[in-house]
Amino acid sequence: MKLTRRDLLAWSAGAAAGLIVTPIPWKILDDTSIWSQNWPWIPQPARVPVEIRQSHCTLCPKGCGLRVRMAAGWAVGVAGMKTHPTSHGALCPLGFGAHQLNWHPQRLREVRHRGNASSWNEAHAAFARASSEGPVVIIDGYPGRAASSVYESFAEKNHGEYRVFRGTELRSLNPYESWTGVPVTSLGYDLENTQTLISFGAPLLDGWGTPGYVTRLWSEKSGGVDDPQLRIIQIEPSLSRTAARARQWLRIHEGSESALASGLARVLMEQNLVPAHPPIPAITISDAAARTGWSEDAIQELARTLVSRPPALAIAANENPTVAALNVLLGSVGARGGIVRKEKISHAYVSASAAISTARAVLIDSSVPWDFAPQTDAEIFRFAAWNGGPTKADWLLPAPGFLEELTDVPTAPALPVETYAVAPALVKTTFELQSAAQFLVGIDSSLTPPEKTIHDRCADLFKNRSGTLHAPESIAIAKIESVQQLKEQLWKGAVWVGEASPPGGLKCELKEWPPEPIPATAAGWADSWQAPVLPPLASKLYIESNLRDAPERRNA
Amino acid sequence: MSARYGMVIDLDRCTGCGSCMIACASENNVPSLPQATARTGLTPLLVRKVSNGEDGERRRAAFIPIMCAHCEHDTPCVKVCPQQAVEVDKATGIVMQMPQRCLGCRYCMTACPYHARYFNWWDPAWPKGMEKSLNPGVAVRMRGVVEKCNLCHARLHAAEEKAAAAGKREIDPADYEPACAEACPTGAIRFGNLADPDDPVSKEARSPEAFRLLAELGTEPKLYYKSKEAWVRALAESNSARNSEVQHG
Amino acid sequence: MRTGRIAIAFTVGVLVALVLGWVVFPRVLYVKKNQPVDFLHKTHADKSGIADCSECHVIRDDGTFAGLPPMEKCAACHADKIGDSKAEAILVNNYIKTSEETPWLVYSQQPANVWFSHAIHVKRANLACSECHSNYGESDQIRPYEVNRISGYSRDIWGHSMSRLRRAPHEGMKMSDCENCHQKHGVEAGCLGCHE
Amino acid sequence: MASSTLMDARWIARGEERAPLSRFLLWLAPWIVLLAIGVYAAGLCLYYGLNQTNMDNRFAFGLWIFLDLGIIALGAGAFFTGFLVYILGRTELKPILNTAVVVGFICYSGAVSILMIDVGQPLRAWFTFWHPNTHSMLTEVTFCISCYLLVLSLEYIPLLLRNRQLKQLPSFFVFEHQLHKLVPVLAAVGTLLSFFHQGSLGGLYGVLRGRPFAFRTGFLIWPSTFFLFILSAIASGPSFLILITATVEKVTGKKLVADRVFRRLGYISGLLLALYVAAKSIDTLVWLNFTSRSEGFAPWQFYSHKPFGTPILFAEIVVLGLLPACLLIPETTRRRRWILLCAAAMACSGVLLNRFVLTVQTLALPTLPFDDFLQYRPSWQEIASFGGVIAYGVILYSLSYRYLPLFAAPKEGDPPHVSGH
Repeated sequence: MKLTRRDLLAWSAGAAAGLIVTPIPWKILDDTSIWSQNWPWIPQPARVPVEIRQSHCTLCPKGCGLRVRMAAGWAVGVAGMKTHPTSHGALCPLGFGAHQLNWHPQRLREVRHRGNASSWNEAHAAFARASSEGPVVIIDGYPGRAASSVYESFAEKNHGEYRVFRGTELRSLNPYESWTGVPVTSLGYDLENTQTLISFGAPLLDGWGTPGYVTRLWSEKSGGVDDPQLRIIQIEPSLSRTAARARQWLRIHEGSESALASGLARVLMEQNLVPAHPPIPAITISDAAARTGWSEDAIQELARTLVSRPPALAIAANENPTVAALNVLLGSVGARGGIVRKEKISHAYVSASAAISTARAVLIDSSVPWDFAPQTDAEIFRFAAWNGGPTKADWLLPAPGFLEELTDVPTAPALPVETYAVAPALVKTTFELQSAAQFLVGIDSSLTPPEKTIHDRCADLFKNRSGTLHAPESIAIAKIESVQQLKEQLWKGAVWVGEASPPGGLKCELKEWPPEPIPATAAGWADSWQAPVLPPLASKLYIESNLRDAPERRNA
Repeated sequence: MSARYGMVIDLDRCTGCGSCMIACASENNVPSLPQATARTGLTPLLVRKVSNGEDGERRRAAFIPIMCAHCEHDTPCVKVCPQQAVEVDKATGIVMQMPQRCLGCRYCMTACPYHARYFNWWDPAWPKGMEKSLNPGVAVRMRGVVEKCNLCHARLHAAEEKAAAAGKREIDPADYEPACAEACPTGAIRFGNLADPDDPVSKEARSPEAFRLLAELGTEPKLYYKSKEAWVRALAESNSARNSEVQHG
Repeated sequence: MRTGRIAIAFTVGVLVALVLGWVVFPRVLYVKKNQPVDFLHKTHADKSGIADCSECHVIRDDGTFAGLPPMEKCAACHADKIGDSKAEAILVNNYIKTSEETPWLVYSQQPANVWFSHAIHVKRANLACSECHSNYGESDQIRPYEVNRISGYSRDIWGHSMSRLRRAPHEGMKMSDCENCHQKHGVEAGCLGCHE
Repeated sequence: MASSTLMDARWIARGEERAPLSRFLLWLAPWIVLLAIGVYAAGLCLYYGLNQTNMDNRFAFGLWIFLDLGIIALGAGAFFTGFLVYILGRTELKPILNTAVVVGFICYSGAVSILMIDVGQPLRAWFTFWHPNTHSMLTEVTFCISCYLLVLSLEYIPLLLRNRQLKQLPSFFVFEHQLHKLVPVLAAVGTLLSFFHQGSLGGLYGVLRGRPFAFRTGFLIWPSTFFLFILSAIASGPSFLILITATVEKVTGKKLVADRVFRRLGYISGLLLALYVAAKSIDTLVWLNFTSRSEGFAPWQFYSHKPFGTPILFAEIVVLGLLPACLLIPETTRRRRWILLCAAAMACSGVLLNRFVLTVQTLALPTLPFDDFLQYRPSWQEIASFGGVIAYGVILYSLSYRYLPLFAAPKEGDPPHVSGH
């Protein structure tokens, strides 16, 4: 029997008819659609329970309180700690993506020496040799930590130097340090009591200081309030975020902030709006008007506004002695709502400048901004968690990233009160990391390791019996029963807050009206951000939307 | 007891910092792809910068967070979806987008007057290892589907589960707050149950200060705004984009 | 004659398709995998006096479901071998001594986009485990895990019956099965209720 | 070569004269290239996803939706001719019927294939049938277009089976004959389905409450665009058939259809166009004065963005609507072939412009007070897929023309010219 074409056709028709009543077409239709809902190249989150841990952000010295969602030993989400006494549940926008930073493609995962892979042993040997051959300069971007004390002792023992890189908030306090002798780390702005706040370009509502501290005050006392108890007057050449939301935005010519401050001082003195009579600035009101692009009337009106609702406080974007002198004139130094001294006086740190004359080696802590490039012939040991691009450093040493090491969190810059908190190592690490402090302790085992220092500091806090623990309910430190209990609380995210010091105790007189500084501006968090890279999600702000301009330095 | 979740956003308190946008993306496992642009990126919550159109020192700016308004009546996206991938949840009033049902026809995107819906033009991807940082409560969407604000429904799930375990039928309102409201450093974004007359947010939504964008379309959005600044309110309530100077850059 | 021949060819075609679809296809579509350890629920229920599923499959205080018990739970009794079965040796040597989690294959594994709350179904609705999981707890034989080659789902989601017409009462965990049960109990969940 | 020519000749209908195979292949070659590029582009879109297009979150629909709406409107000639011939008994239009079926099949299958690329997850497209949302215009469109494509296939198959070689298979012949008897039923079903999906395509935009430029009120659940789309589609369909047939006549150099068939089609097209223009004008006035204002939008603002000014509205209604209608209705103008063809082309362009305005302008216009007017430029992949569909149409039509009796004179003598309306 020969099969014909006709048989084949009939067979095919039968097979097709039969196929319809089998699961084949229907199951394939169903399964392929299910496959498209779960196709395998898309990562799906692990099915693990989520646990909430409280801690502190250590990416920059502002120490905002964190509420971290943890799953399987990894951070899977970050939010602000609502009960935090200074950051009040706020974070900078980048903080919300910080848990992804540890996997940033630019993460430093191995020791690198002049562009080549190296090892910790070689780095140790190189640093030990260098420190035996000559002085070592250690630069810290986050003073006051237990790690900082390691650097200080190392520098002291090895005839080296310990220097601190100051952020813009600290730099704005520099003039008072030189006039009063109180170190900037012991000075703060008492914004809680300020009524009139005149900002010379400081991005007050855009990440300045501890973001939550300022924004909470502003939103409670000013934002959308008819009769604000805190009036922000923003002096700035362009309509910044702060200018947009300030009570008043006063446009000014680029770089004429100091001229305006001097002009205001002149009006205050000439019209006897303030009692003090320090040296009179050389600039006349008409000069100031010409420089700023304002009318003389406008300057006079602003001067009257400044004294109409005391206390008034002027804040500069950067180091600006004329703005500081204006505060002296307004009587805001050492007064409520002005510049205050914290209870505990720390000692002054040498400010780090780029020029380093004589050193055999420079060690830069991971808290120093990536862009800080010392001009020196010395061998540079650069600790960093992320590689921020081309660098002059000889050694790149992978430091712990976000929440990867135990560290303490001392008072944030420019806060009016002392605080102390601890950020334990919350997340797992997958490769070999060393912080600069561990590195130094590894070289000189007689140094006190940071863990020991943190324990000692807790013991001191317990002994002193002063201040309050916020954990999250407030507990007076006197009610804490043991160092162990205190430590437990701190490890769970509690914050110790010192007693507010009484106003006064800060005397400041001007011998001469300060000269105008070279203009320097500050951007918002982009400038105070200490990490060399941004979390990938930051692209939502400057690429996937038009909300912000892209920062100049960006590593995709 | 059926809830009607909604928000009131105080524009006078919004500094345009963008914390809400990142918190939202992080909570909902929204990827940041290097290929994405302002027109193709995924921003279920988008803060837009607007100005009064003036120049020089008379220029003023404000920030308007835009997200799904969870329209209550004649919801434009719900009625156009050919395969029931969008629905108004009866119990919560949340307009729920189901990426697993969605076939990616994008009809709902053309229907939405707020442009609050986003298409996954690419498959999501994260740098190596970063998938460990994904939020366990939220399934990652594949390419070719539409997504939008689901009011952080994973948090609602967690709250419901917690209530069930404790033997309660109703969730504790303290357990359910979307990531944007939680993240807002100035408390500008406030979340609450509009069906509860005692809820402070519900009261605020009913106050004369509150207004909605494109309210005249009649879709009853549950996203309210408020502002004391006359120009902001005038701009937000005008239905016409007459002012070609308007900048959201 | 000619029509007869056509009819025969047609019928053969139908038969071939039927055999292919109902006999060959299911075998090709699903891959069988064995569980890492021959675990028997019945043995544990009978011999060690574990009376309730929730002794091992815990609903945590926050309402989340722990699913399969972690290794420590097994190690609590099986720190050393109990008896000398082959399964016991595998458990103790390969997992407990290396303190590695046993890579169990979960028959009722739902995909990432499904949100199923045990707390709501067990604590609020008072459903017995067996309502969905059948009588696993009494099984005296471990069955292989079958996975769909295309969709990657466990066969339990579709159910063993290919036609889904003659299914055991608790067979199948597709969305339509959830919907049927919800309808039966008059509980409305909406999309939001079960998807993430 | 010789043997292939012979093979080819065996498939061509007896008594028909066709160009040599080599010339035919030469004609096809560029279209095949275009189709290949189109298929490649479509493959890219399917494999890599819609990131291959230049559409974005606000311009979520683009060139392809315009293509779909456009060719489906032009393809309306298929159902409408069937309707005229079988339901209304206008048998004088029979000579054009086969062409109408082929053109319809091409338009609809082209639209469906583009739709399959245009969705982000084609593997899940069948969910529309399994979990339909009956309130969605798109559901109606999907159901009707799928069903109508099936109807068109059933109408196309008898034509296919009338091929000289296939006709020799006896069972096919019987099948063809049986199927042929079904044709009037199919025409009726096709009419019903087409009526709904043409309307639903119009409703697609008309229901968009959130897009005040497109939103229309209407009758029951149907916005006015529902009816306008039906009317404009059946007005342009016959004109498109005129254009296609005239083009084929030009290309082949043969007289295929009697002039009076052309004129009849032109007359029908003109009448319907006039009706459409009237309805469209009323609709526009209602929209300008009531619908748009009730949503709080001053309607003229929609025309304040260049290049979408009021000239477009004028062109749509007057230049490409009223004018061709005026040319098509009077016998005197219609008699001149060039006027007839120009008017038909204008009528088709007018309807295409209407589809363009509704799809593209609607999306380009701002809705929020701080939105921008948007522009979008299709990517090469979109354009190539578009071109691929055109090429597919040309190729399928060419093949059908060569091997199928598209214009075979019907044996049952032509009825006399029917006069008067």
